Amino acid sequence: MAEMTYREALNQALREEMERDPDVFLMGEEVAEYDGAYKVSKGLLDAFGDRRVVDSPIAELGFAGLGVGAAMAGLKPVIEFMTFNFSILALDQVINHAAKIRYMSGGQIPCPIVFRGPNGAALQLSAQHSQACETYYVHAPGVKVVTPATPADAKGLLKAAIRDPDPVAFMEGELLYNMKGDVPDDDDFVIPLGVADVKQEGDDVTILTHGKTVHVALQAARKLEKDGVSAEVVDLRTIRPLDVETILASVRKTNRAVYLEEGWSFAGVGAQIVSLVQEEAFDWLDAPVVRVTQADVPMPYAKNLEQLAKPSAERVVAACNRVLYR
Amino acid sequence: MAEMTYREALNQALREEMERDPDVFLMGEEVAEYDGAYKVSKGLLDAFGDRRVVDSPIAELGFAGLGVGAAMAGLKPVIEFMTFNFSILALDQVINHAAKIRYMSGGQIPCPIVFRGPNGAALQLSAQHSQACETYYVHAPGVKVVTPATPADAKGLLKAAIRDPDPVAFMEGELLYNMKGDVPDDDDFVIPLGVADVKQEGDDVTILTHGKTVHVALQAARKLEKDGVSAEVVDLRTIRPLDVETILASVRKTNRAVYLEEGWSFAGVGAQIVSLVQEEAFDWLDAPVVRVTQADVPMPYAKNLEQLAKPSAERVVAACNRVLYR
Amino acid sequence: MAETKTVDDETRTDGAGGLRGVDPDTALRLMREMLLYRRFEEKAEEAYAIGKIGGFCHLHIGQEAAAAGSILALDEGDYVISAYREHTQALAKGIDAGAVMAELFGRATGCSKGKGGSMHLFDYERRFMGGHGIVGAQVPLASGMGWKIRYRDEDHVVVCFMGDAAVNQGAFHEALNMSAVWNLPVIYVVENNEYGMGTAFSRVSRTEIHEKACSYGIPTSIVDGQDVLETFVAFRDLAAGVRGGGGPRFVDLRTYRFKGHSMSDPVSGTYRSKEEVEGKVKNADPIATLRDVLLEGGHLDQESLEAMDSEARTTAQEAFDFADESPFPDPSELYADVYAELGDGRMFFDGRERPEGSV
Amino acid sequence: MAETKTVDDETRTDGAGGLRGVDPDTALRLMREMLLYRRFEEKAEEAYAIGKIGGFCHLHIGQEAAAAGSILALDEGDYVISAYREHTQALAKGIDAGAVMAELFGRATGCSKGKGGSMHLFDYERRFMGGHGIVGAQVPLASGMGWKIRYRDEDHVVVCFMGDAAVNQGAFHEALNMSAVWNLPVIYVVENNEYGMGTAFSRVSRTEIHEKACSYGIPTSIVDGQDVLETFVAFRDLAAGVRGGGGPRFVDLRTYRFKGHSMSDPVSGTYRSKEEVEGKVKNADPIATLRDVLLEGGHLDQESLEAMDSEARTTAQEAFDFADESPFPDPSELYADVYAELGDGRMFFDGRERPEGSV
Ligand SMILES: Cc1ncc(C[n+]2csc(CCOP(=O)(O)OP(=O)(O)O)c2C)c(N)n1
Ligand SMILES: Cc1ncc(C[n+]2csc(CCOP(=O)(O)OP(=O)(O)O)c2C)c(N)n1
Ligand SMILES: [Mg+2]
Ligand SMILES: [Mg+2]
Repeated sequence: MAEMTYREALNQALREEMERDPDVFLMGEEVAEYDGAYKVSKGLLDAFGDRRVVDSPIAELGFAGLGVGAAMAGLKPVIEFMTFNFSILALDQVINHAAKIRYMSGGQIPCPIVFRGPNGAALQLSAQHSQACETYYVHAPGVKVVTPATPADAKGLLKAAIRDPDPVAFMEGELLYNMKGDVPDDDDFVIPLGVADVKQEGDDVTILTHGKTVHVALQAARKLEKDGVSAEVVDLRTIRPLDVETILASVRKTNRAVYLEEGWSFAGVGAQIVSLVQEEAFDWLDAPVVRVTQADVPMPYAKNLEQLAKPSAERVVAACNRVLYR
Repeated sequence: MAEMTYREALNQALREEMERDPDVFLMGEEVAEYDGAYKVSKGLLDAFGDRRVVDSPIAELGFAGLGVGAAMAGLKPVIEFMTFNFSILALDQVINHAAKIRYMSGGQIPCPIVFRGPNGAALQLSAQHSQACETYYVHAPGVKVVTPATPADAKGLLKAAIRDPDPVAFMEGELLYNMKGDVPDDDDFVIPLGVADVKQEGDDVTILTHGKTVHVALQAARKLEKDGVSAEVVDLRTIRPLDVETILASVRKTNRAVYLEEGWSFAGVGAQIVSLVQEEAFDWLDAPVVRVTQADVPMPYAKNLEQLAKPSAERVVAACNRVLYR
Repeated sequence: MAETKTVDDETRTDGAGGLRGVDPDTALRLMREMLLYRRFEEKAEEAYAIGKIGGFCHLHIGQEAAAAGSILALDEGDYVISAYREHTQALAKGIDAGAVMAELFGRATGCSKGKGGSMHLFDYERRFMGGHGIVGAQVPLASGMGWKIRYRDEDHVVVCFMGDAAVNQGAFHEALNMSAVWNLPVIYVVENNEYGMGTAFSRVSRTEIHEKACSYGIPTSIVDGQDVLETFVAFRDLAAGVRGGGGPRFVDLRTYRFKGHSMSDPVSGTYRSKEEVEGKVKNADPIATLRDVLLEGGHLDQESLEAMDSEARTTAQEAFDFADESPFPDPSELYADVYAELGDGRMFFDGRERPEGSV
Repeated sequence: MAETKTVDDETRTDGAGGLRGVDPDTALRLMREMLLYRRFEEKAEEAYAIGKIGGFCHLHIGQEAAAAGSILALDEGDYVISAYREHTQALAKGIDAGAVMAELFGRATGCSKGKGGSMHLFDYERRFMGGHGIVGAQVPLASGMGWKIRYRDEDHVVVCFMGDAAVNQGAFHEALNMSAVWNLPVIYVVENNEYGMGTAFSRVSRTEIHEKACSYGIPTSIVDGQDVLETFVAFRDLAAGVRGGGGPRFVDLRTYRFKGHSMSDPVSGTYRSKEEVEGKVKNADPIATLRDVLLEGGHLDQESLEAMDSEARTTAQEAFDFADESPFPDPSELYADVYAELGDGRMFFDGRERPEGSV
């Protein structure tokens, strides 16, 4: 175990996997000479040279597609989006190509590629720079979607994503990069995709969430505890594949659930999980499953409005109280 | 009333609105000299000239963006995507620009634009040409999303969409273009956005759906009737805005519901509606709400596999039986 | 900025009617190939008419020299990637005619197991990388394959075909810029058949195809794509230059589509006149052109020509029969190959039981 | 293909040191404007440091001539649209400094009501059309505004600013092609400050900015964007040509950013040397350059210069004070202006009560 930041954990994962497999390379805007816009790739250019750590032009559709083509030909690209907001420009290459090549080719052509970068809002970046993009990546089958919430998860899941034979969208949290935590220093510390993590056990209500809002959920759980409510926090960790068993087991235990996510509610990840839970655990539910999400508006710039727009621990507490009929 | 095809109804709506408002123009691939890839714009070039009916290069991002810019400057563009599959290339201009301009500008700059074209699968067009794209359009707030199922709805809703002050994604069904039906011939036959339509009344179970699958639902309802089950078919018609009242009223009456849609299930429209229904009508539900959707795979080309992948009346019947515990 | 040359001036050294330095065996092989493509496509047209083929089906009739002349000039290890009008390119790269036809029929024996169809032919082993349906989207993919070659210091090239309409897509520009910057071994080929569906190129561009790589400094050639010998020589030279580390190339390969855009588009009468099409068929049929050269040069006589053609017809018929007798994919294929493996987590979400026997 | 000209040769007719045909009043106005921009940006920098401004903030210091020289050459009815480095362009188009600063502060009195912020300044009345954050995405929007002008047979032009990095985006190419095809009245201006964030343009392109419109046949100019008089004359002429129906224009406007990319990027030391930046600040400051011309030409004396500058400082300070004293948006603004009106159907889906008083 070593204490490090989420950023360092990602950096280590990249470094170790690049050492392990010469076919892994990193490409994106500012990843090389600038060490990454958020410094996730710090030192990698020095360590691996400019064939494997590559500054791209600002051409998301193009370099995402280049990555897909390289993966089809046998390499293992890691494509960094400076943020996932810009990846909307590249979506065709992700959902129409990366996600479908294996299937359309009758299984002949795998596409082992990782698209990674920060996702969701940071602070006051306003409407075009504050989007949680999970929905755009999870809707179409063929891509796996991973959203690590802690330094250890960041490392273990990124290593798994890079080793994975399928395309993976790996969504980080800009506001998590400085977060510290214990990370196993084993070179083969890999967290398999598709395994949720119960971040806190509890009996009265389940807070389901993924990514950055895991910490909001934990905060809410602490507040609830003071009120004598024992909340279980289940971190999905990966959205595709989905650990349905862990989710259902928790809801069948507590009989009440809240889905918390950073993004919008309409056809969000929460909508999917709520539908699934009510379908597969209907008889266990003592209350509807309630969602806490970003307000259904583009992200405003003004500090006070932004705060109102984002999900908060208070709103999670209120939602839990609602499903507990308290 | 006049009997006409869905295609003709759309054509009439375009024609009438272009006559009514000189700021309305139609742009897209093959819309002018070729009369539209699916002949929806037949005769419009002759009627309105090449300033108002415009063949574009194959550059979805570019001409969608051009439309948004023209709308910002005061025109009322109707942008045809040859199919919505290709619109993924243009998504940035839709969700980051059309949908956000009004908000980001503090309400100064409206964006009255319609993006329209066929959505979803036709027959054996395989993975890249068979996608139902609602989710990509409904997730972000700011765009309205409309999915007409009949000739009358096609006309009345397209007229409403063109007159609407906000951006509208208007999703047609390629397989519906030849469908005939009665259409009011009143020039001002406008169906307001946000009003669902109970396409068939029933008491035992509600089939919620939108777009092309309305007809699958009606087929299922007929089959169920033979079994003595009275199914209500609620056609959302518009997904944003959403007629929550009509949906909930039906579910509160039947106490059981199935969501049927053409697209994928994960974070689909159905996921949203199911979440909403269970949240707002929990105490009325006698069974979980079940979804019938496309199989969670890219659309295969082979005829037999394609049939397996698509939702069918049989599967809707089975789902209804399931929620009826029969 | 890169200059543009027409290959004409350089390769037509042995006078009209000669083989332009192409050896007779190769010329005959080009003939044989083009005949196969023509008969294959005619057979596909027939099959479509009787409902054996569904969906879209974009024939290459008239453009056979563009496929034969370019791809036969390549090595086995070279990559080819294309759009949706790619049947003959797949044949040129060595995919069995039966496997291609079976794919058009949507059968399990197809080169994509029946799951891709006409627009999505693949053969990884033969480095035929598809078959893509989004106009322009294969262009960045090609750059990626070029990237892999450069990354591994291999000696291959990538040939990326696209239609003229693709140059108006952003993906084309982003991809060419990157290939220029990184000196990738890719030959970008526009099959310039003058129309994108019903739109004449001159209606959607102020400049010509061969000007479209100018802002990347990529050397550009104009090649007569109805002349298979010129095309062959041009691509042999281009590939050699690229293999030598010369970086990407751009080709305005001038050709013409003898059939409608797809099966529902009439051959003429909407966006191009009957006279225009008939003129092209009469004067610019790549097969007739080569035939005349071969006959006049004494490399082929009428009898062997007929034998060749009948061989092509037989192969096409056999491909049809093979496809027709092949089984549809097993229902278990529906869920196969979405992901490599199912892993621990749940991979599918439609709440439906997967068909019996599926992975 | 269009030819490229440098404006230099044509406009520097009255010799170095002269006003190049710009009348003294205009020259003084340009000076006044640039001083305001500089002082405004310095004030913004200060405000950012003390947390009054949040998020990203991209200063235009060093590039003032690019904004003043171009926009002041336009008519009121002309449209301007830009990327996220647009504070001074907004000022140039006539938005009140207080409204711009208040927007940076996220206050209700901001020109976008505090909801846009630094990257999304808008003023519909003054035809300042934003303020856009996705690199290259404003370029098709500009074409659309040009489309509207042509559609209505108006006599306006659109000036579309972008950074050098934007030319590698597909959106740029798609948009320029359409403008060329339809002869739209748009001047596309690359503020070529040599870097896109930390990436020197020469690392992501084999050719230069002024070559980037070559495949559209759009006439291209190279303009010294540190010389406000040259810029002014160039844009006056370009706008006249476009207004006359001459179709789109492309400008490689050469400039340099004196500050870091945004507030978190150091001025020098990572991707550009201290010497490089200092050399530019010393030799290519657009304000100092014009000052020297004005002083030498006797159009201005030291005293009036100082008065001008102190006026600029006062305006900047007043803008700061205005912003600082302005209220934050009312909570009801959260749900306002997502849609024009709420209509009958339900517009919001987060299951949360809308704040009191919201529409
Ligand atoms: C992005 C995208 N937009 C539109 C289409 C529909 N479409 C298919 S082919 C085609 C015309 C393409 O013409 P061209 O590139 O010249 O190729 P050709 O058919 O002549 O071989 C169009 C518009 C598509 N497949 N992809
Ligand atoms: C599509 C997209 N990709 C990436 C970014 C992140 N980003 C913001 S500014 C910038 C550099 C742009 O440089 P340039 O166009 O030269 O403009 P300058 O900042 O020099 O004015 C980048 C990469 C973005 N905003 N949009
Ligand atoms: Mg063509
Ligand atoms: Mg720059």
